[in-house]
Amino acid sequence: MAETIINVVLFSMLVMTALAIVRLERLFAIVMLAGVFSLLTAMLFVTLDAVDVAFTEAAVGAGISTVLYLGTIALTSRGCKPPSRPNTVPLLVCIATGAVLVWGTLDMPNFGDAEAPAQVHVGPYYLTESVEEIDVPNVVTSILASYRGFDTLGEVAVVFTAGIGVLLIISQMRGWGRREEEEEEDS
Amino acid sequence: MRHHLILRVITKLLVGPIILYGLYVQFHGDFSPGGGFQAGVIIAVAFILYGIVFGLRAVQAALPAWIVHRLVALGVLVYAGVGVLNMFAGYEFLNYGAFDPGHPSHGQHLGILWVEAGVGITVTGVMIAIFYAFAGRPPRMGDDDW
Amino acid sequence: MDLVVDVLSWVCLLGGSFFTIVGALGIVRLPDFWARLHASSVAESGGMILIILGLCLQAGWGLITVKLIIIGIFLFITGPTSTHAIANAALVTGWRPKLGKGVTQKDTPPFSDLEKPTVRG
Amino acid sequence: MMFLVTLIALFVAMALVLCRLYLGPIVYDRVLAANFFGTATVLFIAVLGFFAGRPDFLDIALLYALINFAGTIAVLKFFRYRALGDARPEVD
Repeated sequence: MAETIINVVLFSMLVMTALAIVRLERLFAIVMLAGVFSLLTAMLFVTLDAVDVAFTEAAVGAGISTVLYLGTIALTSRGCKPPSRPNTVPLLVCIATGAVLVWGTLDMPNFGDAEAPAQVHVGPYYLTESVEEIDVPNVVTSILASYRGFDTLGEVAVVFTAGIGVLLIISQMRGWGRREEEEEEDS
Repeated sequence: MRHHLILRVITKLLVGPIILYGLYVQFHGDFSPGGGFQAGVIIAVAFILYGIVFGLRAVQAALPAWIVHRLVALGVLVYAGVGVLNMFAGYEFLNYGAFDPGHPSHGQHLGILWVEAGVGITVTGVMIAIFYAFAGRPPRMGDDDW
Repeated sequence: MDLVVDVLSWVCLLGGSFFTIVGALGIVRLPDFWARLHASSVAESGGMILIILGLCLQAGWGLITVKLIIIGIFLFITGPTSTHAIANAALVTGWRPKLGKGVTQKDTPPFSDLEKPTVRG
Repeated sequence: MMFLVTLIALFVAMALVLCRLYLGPIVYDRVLAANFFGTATVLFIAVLGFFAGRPDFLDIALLYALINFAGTIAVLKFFRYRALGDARPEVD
């Protein structure tokens, strides 16, 4: 009962924060609100017992994302532009998509249902066998790094690619700058 | 921030514990929540905090940009290297059996440790490199824009 | 003995809750930014210490208490530092407290020669 | 029971602070409110760990206690010097 109330309160605060982010126009205020949004999300993950996910959300949301938002604002501008065309059609599309998604959730099994497909496929195998096979107390780590090692390798490759992309676009590395200068001289 | 004595002292006090906690999360990740990704972000935050308070030049004297750029690639190399090493030892790719052939679960444990270290190195490198890239550019905004 | 510990932690947790709510009320209700700074520290230091103390009493001796104490120490260090940094940044970018009757801007010490705030919103 | 009371008190405080975060006439009000919210989050997670009987939640609280500082300092450095890296000489 108490858990339900905590979830409801956290979700309502989350929705209010999201609405405020949509409504506000000052980007600095939005950055602060986005930080609070991530705090609320981490709290929700904690109440849902997803401690590892909450850890990630805490580490990224509290420290890094604020800094990166600010860096982006410093390189662009600090106010948002007014929309150039009326946005009723996108709003309708969003509402329709959201309604379809909500309708789709009606078919999903309840939260924590033992008969749900996610609980009967490979989950029980991981939970029962990882003590024997891997002998690591935190099953999340054993799934991430061993059973699903390929997926995690892909994740690391994604992080690597994203980092390289950011470096190519905005950093002032020497090779990149030289080519830019040459292009300017050519044109 | 040359005049902020309080901030400088507190930052010096905090950077060590943050890195220490990051290492705890990294190497204790198989017993408690956490792992390479979280640890990488935490360690990066320590350097970012130092860079914010003491300036980009000070943090780049401690951790030069070229080292960070090498770290980004090194992590992926460690991760994939563990897999390839196992292939050469006669196991499947990313099956950590080669670390301790006689005792499979020990091998798994060691393999997870190495793989998580690779993840941590890449994430640390990427986060710090992005911060260097953002902070190294002069701000575009004019004074009227402010 | 258990009863004493329970009563003590009830007192600490209730006191901490009270201070936190008072601080939050102050942040909402007080008239301007400089007054709100004071309200924030009531909750961030006073309420925090009491709640952590109450939890420590409930946990007994062990690793959990050590972790709680570490959390308390770090919050105790970073909270006032953040508040100091916020106040400093606001002052330097040109915000001034609301002045009482009979006090003019000349009576307050000049921290910066900025006339109007440089950061809005 | 005592943990539940503390959780409810923290919820009330968070809701109040959210109001200031939405209203906040100047940006420093919002920074102050967000800072307060961070502290409240640390306490919330710590108390929730005791309430749910899982004290390993404390690791997350410890993480927030260490890292929230970095975000706040980044915002303030940015407002004072208009840059994240080295300050421009005329502003310093």
